[in-house]
Amino acid sequence: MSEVELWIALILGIMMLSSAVLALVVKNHLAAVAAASVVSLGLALLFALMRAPDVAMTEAAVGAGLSSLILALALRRLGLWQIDSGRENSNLLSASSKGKDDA
Amino acid sequence: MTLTLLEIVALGLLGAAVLLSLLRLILGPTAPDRVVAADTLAVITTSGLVIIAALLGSPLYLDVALIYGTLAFVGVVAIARTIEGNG
Amino acid sequence: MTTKSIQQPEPGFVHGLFLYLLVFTLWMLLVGNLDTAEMAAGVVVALIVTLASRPHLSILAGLIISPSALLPLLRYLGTFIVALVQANLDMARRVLSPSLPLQPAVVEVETKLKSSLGRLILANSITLTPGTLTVDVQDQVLLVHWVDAPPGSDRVSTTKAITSKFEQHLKGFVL
Amino acid sequence: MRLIADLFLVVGAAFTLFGAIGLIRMPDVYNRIQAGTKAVTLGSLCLLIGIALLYPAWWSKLLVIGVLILITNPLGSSTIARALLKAGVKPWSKASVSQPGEADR
Repeated sequence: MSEVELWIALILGIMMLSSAVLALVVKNHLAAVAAASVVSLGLALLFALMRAPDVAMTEAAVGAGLSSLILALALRRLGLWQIDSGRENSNLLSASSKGKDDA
Repeated sequence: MTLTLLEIVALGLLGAAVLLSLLRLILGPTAPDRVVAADTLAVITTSGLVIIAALLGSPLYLDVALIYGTLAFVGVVAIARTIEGNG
Repeated sequence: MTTKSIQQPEPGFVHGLFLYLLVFTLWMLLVGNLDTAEMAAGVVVALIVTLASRPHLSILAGLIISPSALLPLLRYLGTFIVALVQANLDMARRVLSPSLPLQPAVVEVETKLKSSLGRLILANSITLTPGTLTVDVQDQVLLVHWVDAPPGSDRVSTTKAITSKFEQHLKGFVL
Repeated sequence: MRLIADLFLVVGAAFTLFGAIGLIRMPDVYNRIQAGTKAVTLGSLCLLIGIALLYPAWWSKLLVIGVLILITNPLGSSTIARALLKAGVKPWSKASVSQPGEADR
């Protein structure tokens, strides 16, 4: 691995680790699905960087496409999704959520 | 291939863009913010795969980028349909 | 995109031929060389794909396929690329200025395009041009989120400001 | 030739970075979608042009990828924005009065 590839791998590692932890700790299921898709996105890039195009292609197809598709549609079917998880709104958005109540 | 200075600058800018989008994914106050950040990251990654193909000098990786671009779009539409509810 | 059809035009044979040529071109671009065997496979595959997508052919029905449609298409592409670069410079200026000059609002915009394909292309170009984002399409009315909406604008003025420059070229090659 | 390709690469990466900065700085979801979509689309196209100048033999596949990004990226953003509006997320406005009454129909 050359030096440039090491730097790219470092950024990908940061990306995958932080979004994996985020997918664990976040309360909202929809946000967890988005974070999980980012993990498999970084994994596909990492496989490509390690000179395995076939594995990268499979990871891109299954991890990024199908798993987020299936998870999102399952959340829709089960009715577990919600837009915002209450209190973590910043003050910019609290005005808009107040507007939602009277609508 | 050996990189010129401008190419290293471009890679650095792209890395900074990835890290900033990641910051929005982590901080994003609501779930839609995180979904938008993931969508943006997916498009950046599609062009990142093309850049990796150029770094490694092999056109095999372009197919990965193509498949990734298509399926990321499908995933985003699925998440949008979920947000939309039973409409 | 929701398009509750109002007298949608019917696709003809020429649209099927167009789709066939489109799929064949895509195949050749993906293969990347001009082998005889690959070309023969492409002929068969494009035929199968065209026949399989026959129920969805009506999306292409708005397309005007004639030599006179070529000039508006090129003009539209030129307008589009200029608007795309303008949009990015505008967005970069907005993002980098310390005091975020924003005045967002959702406005309504009217279109005269009848076919769903035309409205799809129009909505896509609106999304990529300075400060606007298509939010919804309801028959002849597009809901547009505008970053810098001038106060007190009504439907006529917003239509003039946002869609007219694209629509005048789009009318040449799509219904 | 290499210099022109490198300039395209730098410009594309810079536009992508502007999009990411916009994603951080904008006040609400709709504005973030706008900044992200526009800047990242043009940035990716510039990067693809730069790569196509570096490796001219790859033009056909790069063209397909470029057209794919150009079509799917605004469509995906519009779809998310439409879903949000239907789900009742109101746009932020400076006067903090939500003037558009056509949101829920």
